[in-house]
Amino acid sequence: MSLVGESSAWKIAFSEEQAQLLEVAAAFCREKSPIEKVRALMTEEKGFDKSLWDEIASLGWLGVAAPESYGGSGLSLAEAIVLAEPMGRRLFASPFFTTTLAAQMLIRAGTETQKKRWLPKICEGTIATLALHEPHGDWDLTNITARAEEREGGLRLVGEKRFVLDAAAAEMILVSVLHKDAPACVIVEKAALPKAALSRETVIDETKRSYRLKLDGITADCQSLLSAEKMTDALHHVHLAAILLLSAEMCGGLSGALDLTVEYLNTRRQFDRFIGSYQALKHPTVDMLTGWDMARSHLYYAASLFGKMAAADDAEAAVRMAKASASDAFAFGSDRCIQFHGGMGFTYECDAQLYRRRALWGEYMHGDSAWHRARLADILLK
Amino acid sequence: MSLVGESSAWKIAFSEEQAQLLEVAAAFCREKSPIEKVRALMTEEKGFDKSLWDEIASLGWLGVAAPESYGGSGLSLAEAIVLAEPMGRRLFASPFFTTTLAAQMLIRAGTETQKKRWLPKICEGTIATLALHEPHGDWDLTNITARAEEREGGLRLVGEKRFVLDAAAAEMILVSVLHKDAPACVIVEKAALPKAALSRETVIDETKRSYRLKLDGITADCQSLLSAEKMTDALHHVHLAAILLLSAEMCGGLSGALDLTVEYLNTRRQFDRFIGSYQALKHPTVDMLTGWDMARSHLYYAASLFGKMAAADDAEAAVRMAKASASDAFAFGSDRCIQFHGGMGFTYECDAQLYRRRALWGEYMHGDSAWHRARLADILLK
Amino acid sequence: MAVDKEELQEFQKEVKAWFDANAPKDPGFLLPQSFMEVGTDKQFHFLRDWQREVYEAGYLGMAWPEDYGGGGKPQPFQDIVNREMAKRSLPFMVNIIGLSWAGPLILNMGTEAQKRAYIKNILSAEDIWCQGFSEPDHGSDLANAQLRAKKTGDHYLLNGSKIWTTLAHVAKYMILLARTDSQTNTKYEGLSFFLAPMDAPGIEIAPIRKLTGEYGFNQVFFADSPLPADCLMGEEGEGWMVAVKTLQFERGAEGGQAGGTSMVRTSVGEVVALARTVKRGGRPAIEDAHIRDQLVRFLMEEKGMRLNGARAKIKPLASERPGSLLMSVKLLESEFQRRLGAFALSLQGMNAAYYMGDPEAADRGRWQRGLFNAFSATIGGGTSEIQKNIIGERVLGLPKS
Amino acid sequence: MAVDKEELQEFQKEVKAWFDANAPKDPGFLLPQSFMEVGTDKQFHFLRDWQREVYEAGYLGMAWPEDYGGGGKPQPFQDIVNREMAKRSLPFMVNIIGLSWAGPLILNMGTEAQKRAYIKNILSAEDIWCQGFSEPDHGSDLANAQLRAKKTGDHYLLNGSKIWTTLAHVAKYMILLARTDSQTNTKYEGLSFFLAPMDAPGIEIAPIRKLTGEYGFNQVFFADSPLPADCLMGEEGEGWMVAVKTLQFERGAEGGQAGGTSMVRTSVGEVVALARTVKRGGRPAIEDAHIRDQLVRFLMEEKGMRLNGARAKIKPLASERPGSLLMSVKLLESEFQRRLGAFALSLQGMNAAYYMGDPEAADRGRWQRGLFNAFSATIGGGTSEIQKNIIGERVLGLPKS
Repeated sequence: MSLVGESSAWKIAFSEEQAQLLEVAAAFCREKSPIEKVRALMTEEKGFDKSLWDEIASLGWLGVAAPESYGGSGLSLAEAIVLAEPMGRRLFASPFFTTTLAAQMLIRAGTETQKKRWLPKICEGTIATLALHEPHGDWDLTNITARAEEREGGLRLVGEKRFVLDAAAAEMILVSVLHKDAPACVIVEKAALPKAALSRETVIDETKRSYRLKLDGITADCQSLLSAEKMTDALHHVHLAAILLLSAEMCGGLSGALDLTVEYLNTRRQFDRFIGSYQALKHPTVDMLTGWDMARSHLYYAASLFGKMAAADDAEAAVRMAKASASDAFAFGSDRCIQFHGGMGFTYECDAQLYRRRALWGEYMHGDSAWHRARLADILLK
Repeated sequence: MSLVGESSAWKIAFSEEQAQLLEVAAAFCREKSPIEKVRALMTEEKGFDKSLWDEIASLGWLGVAAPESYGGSGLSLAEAIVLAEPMGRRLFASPFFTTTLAAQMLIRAGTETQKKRWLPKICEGTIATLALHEPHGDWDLTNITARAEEREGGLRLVGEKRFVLDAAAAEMILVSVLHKDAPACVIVEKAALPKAALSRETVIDETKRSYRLKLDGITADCQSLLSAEKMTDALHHVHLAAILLLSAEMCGGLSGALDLTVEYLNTRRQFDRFIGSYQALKHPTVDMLTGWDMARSHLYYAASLFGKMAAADDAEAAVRMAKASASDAFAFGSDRCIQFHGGMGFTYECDAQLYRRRALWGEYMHGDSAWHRARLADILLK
Repeated sequence: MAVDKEELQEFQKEVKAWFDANAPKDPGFLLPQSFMEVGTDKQFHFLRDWQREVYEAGYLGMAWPEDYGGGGKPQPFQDIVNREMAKRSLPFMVNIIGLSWAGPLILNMGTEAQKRAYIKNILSAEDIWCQGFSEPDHGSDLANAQLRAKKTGDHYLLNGSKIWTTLAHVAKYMILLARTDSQTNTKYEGLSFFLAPMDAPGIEIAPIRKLTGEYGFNQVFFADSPLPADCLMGEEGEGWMVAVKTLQFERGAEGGQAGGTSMVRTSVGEVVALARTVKRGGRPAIEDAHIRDQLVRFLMEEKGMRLNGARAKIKPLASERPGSLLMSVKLLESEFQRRLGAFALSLQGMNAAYYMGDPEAADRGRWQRGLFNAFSATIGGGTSEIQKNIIGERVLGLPKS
Repeated sequence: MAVDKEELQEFQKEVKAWFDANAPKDPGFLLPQSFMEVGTDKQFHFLRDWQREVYEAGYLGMAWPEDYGGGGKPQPFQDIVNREMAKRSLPFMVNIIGLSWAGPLILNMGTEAQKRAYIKNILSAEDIWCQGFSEPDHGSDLANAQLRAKKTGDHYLLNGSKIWTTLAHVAKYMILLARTDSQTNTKYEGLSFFLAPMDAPGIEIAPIRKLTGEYGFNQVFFADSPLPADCLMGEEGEGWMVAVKTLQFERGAEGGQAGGTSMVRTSVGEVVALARTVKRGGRPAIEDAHIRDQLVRFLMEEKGMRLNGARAKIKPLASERPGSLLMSVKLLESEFQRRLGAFALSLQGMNAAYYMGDPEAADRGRWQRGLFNAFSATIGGGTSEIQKNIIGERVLGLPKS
């Protein structure tokens, strides 16, 4: 019998541009980010390859979701997704995630001057990041305790930020603070950072570069504040954009973990049989596959809604579903990838752990699946 | 390495008497309740074999948990458990569950006169039952809306009861009501039931005989009220006793479903192999086994605590754990039992459905596992 | 054939209006949810009438050739009808084996005479079709069919038995896989495929009682039953290829179906509605945080399956691990329905213990029945376990188990 | 030997008092949770000192013969010590391979000379023992050992490699399974069992880095390494029987261990405590209904496993499906720990993304480490998948896969 959803009212929009970008990005990441390279970068302080970053910039990838008037391609975040997915699959290390998100924040809430100053630079490869998280660990980005106090005609920042990605390499950091008791965002340039303001964090995903940022002692002028009235909307937008990008990275990562698992199941023999012939391994691997399929369908649906109407409940629901779906599927898949590698899986040398760590990272940044489901319940079960 | 719990501070008490009773009951049920007999009784209105019931009575099984002074053996409900488990395994149909529970209610809250009148009879085979459930379906037995109103020196009952088991065969029914706004319990004798007060319910487990009871029109004298001040404690006791008995019945049932599954896996061939050699069937069958083991350990632990100190939190927690554990394990096991029988499993003729129905019955009587876990959270995570 | 977009939109309006006006009312008894559940005469007659009505309105077989009773229109018209029907949870098309499996097969490889003889009555539900594939001793192993068809003159003599034969008790024809040669190298050879009249002598139909207590499946016995040789479909001995083709239609891997659905799927929306009305512990079930979490999981899963279907149509997003999205439809959907059914029952608390026939059973007991009937999909048409083998081997390239 | 109940109670008091007074303080660094995790020198020295202290207090090997350094007391005394140690989540005994596997084996079938040579230093942790069973190409298939031991004069010459060798980097001896004859009918024949000194020439130890980034396992290479012939345990060619016996001790299926545990299990109580301190969305995690439900599930499971152990001792309640309770211990416990670890991490929300070494990681990152290290138990000593085969075949009598 046919169970295929003839009834589906949902459509996934996917353009020619996206298809081409996806193909290019897949090839780029496969070639430029082999696993040996990933491992080599892990041990380096900087954690990414500057020449590849320049290549990415020259390919225009940092501006896909920026308006043409600021040097971008005028496409949407849906196009950034087709780049993030292959990056995730090859564990490609770069400040793409943070720089793209910072640009989104500027586009949403930057003043005209700020946009003119920063966006074209970012499109050309200037690294930017965001400092949105705090010691309390709440995923709600509007739960802000850091402050910007007005002193001597300028701003004095107080507080501490966590999980500031790629901060050491960034030319500027967008820092969320309370200003006049309302959420605000300050542009802090690299030169304004006191020594020791940044300290590297030890995080579970060794391909990531994460820092804590002590704000005390940092000053900025009032022109570095982003537009106050747009802040709530912008924080919500950046939250959803981050979720969408993480979902893409995780879908890609799961695909990589699946490849690794299948390859091992097809080469390793035990008790005179390829271990892939054992249903105890084969069937959960099929579950990995169907989990990947489902997460990927959610992802591209969310991407196609996101471009159009990011504020609406529908888009928010789709994006949260994509995150919850990808993180559960990737958690399961990367866990089984270790288990099915047997003793090898227990070693640092085996790549399974790289995917497991990436899955944990993606799960715990910007809300895990239970947290998103609780938000979804509020939207869907009103 | 040794992972076995040398550290276990928990002990399971199990007496010689229990061991002997268990052996006798296992043999009795195996011989007297073969599956053909179970099926034959399902189609009969009465639903059980009176001569076997008399045999049970003469074996003293109806009085194991009743004091010797009222004709019982002076043992505890822990001894009734070793009877209920084999009954569950063979789907043995009888009013054992209700009659045992009714006796527990009388022992806890009956007046001396009531106990003297009814307990010896029950030990000798008089069938008794309880009417505790109401149309609202709440598992909390103190949520009572039926009423006993005082009229002309007597009581007039108002309301409706549901899931009154074996009511048609019972000589008396213990009906929970509100009396003077407090929980109370009235003994209603068979003769006092108006015609059409009882109507048979169609329930998912076809081996059970369940009735709705219209109270309107039933009268009783004031001496038929059980002791008011003991009522809250007695309802709680009966609730836990019911849970414990159901857990035993379900552990037994799961054992039966496991037997059936293993037998099929060892005889049925597909693609030239015994289907039990496929890990897709073998491994979940092992999960059935470990689920059974775990539920059974909870059961006998709960039984050994129950006898001693039924009011304490520890005993309550143990009993609720036994129910939650048994119903989840039996739900899983009986579901897989159907699935693994393939096309055969889909037929009425295959016994797998009998166990699935029994599992559903046990799950939804006196609280499902999620409900018990919520209660356990209140006890354990204070 | 080019299709005018405006014409399609106009047509969609017309279709909506027709179904708004003609959707069947509650018949006063529990209708089956799938073609495998048609157990009583009144259910059957109700459903047959409904199919005939839809056909006569011109909404079935719209893309089939006019010559044989079809509508001769482009497929998008039928797609619109199908979508509107599915949206409304209308009763399914009872002759779905004819509409979706036998019909497309006959149109695809039947003779002119066969097309003229069978197609129109498939659409009108005048002739109900059933399928004789499974046999008692090897339910999952179709190619191992042992029912013998022995050529004698211009007839084949049939001996053996088929099982799980949905609708056989009301069917006029059966698509039948039988063994014409048992001396072959592999089990795939020596099979032949027939369009068999069910009124042939020596055919006996024994209804099989389902675990729900109802009927709907049958075992069919053949004792020296003669079939005219022109009932053969394709060449003698090449029945396996025809069967595989039929399975393609059955699984939706190949198009050409007349339209309509084979089942009314339970949607999570219905379960959400149930959760709003039933109470657990005195409070509406939907207020329970744990239940809300589970409802969201089901909503995500349901949406994910629909989106899988949408993604399957976008080549650049379906080219990796090809086949995966289509091959997993049956596995995912059937297991989803099984779990959803169990969950829906759990919402009802104590009253979940009622059964069909009791006035207190929620929705006439459809949830209890649904829980049991869900196994027809996780077992029938290749068990979930076998589906996983197939996907693991064909999509992921894992070795045979 | 009859044991006086009062004496035991008196002894228990004394033991409690001793451990109250002597339990090691927080060393200021993260201790390993099992003997498979000993990665640094400071961890090793801390643990070795602790074992020596317990031994010198008379609380280890209490039931082993006095002649070889044991306490010569009845087993119940040691049981009391074990219980008190487990209750307190004290550090485990680092020489557990000696205490629980090699030691009992030597006492059971060793020569008088072997007993005199090895037992006391096992107890005092003077001589650390390791085990050479697994080999690189067949981790799950122990009997397929290919490491060659060739008799030459009064020596055996060893060539080959062992892997996953816990503690090899600090061990003085290895219990070793090697092949003395490769021309046998079955793989079970031709194996021999040795008590091998790790300082023999030609032995090289390569540490294996674990997925946590730490060390603790090794690969051990043998290149023409000579072993004196009296290192042989049992008869030449009958090593498989000795290995099976060792596995009995390892799996606790046979008693005689010196005491102490091999790991500090994470208890659900610790996770409940964590749930009280960490917040999700601004509220203590323990207030979340969904988290409460999961905590109760874990508490039930933990209790169930302990109760399985209690029930296993009651014959009438363990005679059906015999072996089931004992054979499933490793499977249940290891999978439980794996799931519990993942759940504990999830309670920490965003901060779960920190790792060992970061000052913000809860409890120095023990939860992150625990999540990864849990695989040593679901993989090592026979994967969970293999455990299920074994249980299915031996307990349920299902056919081989």
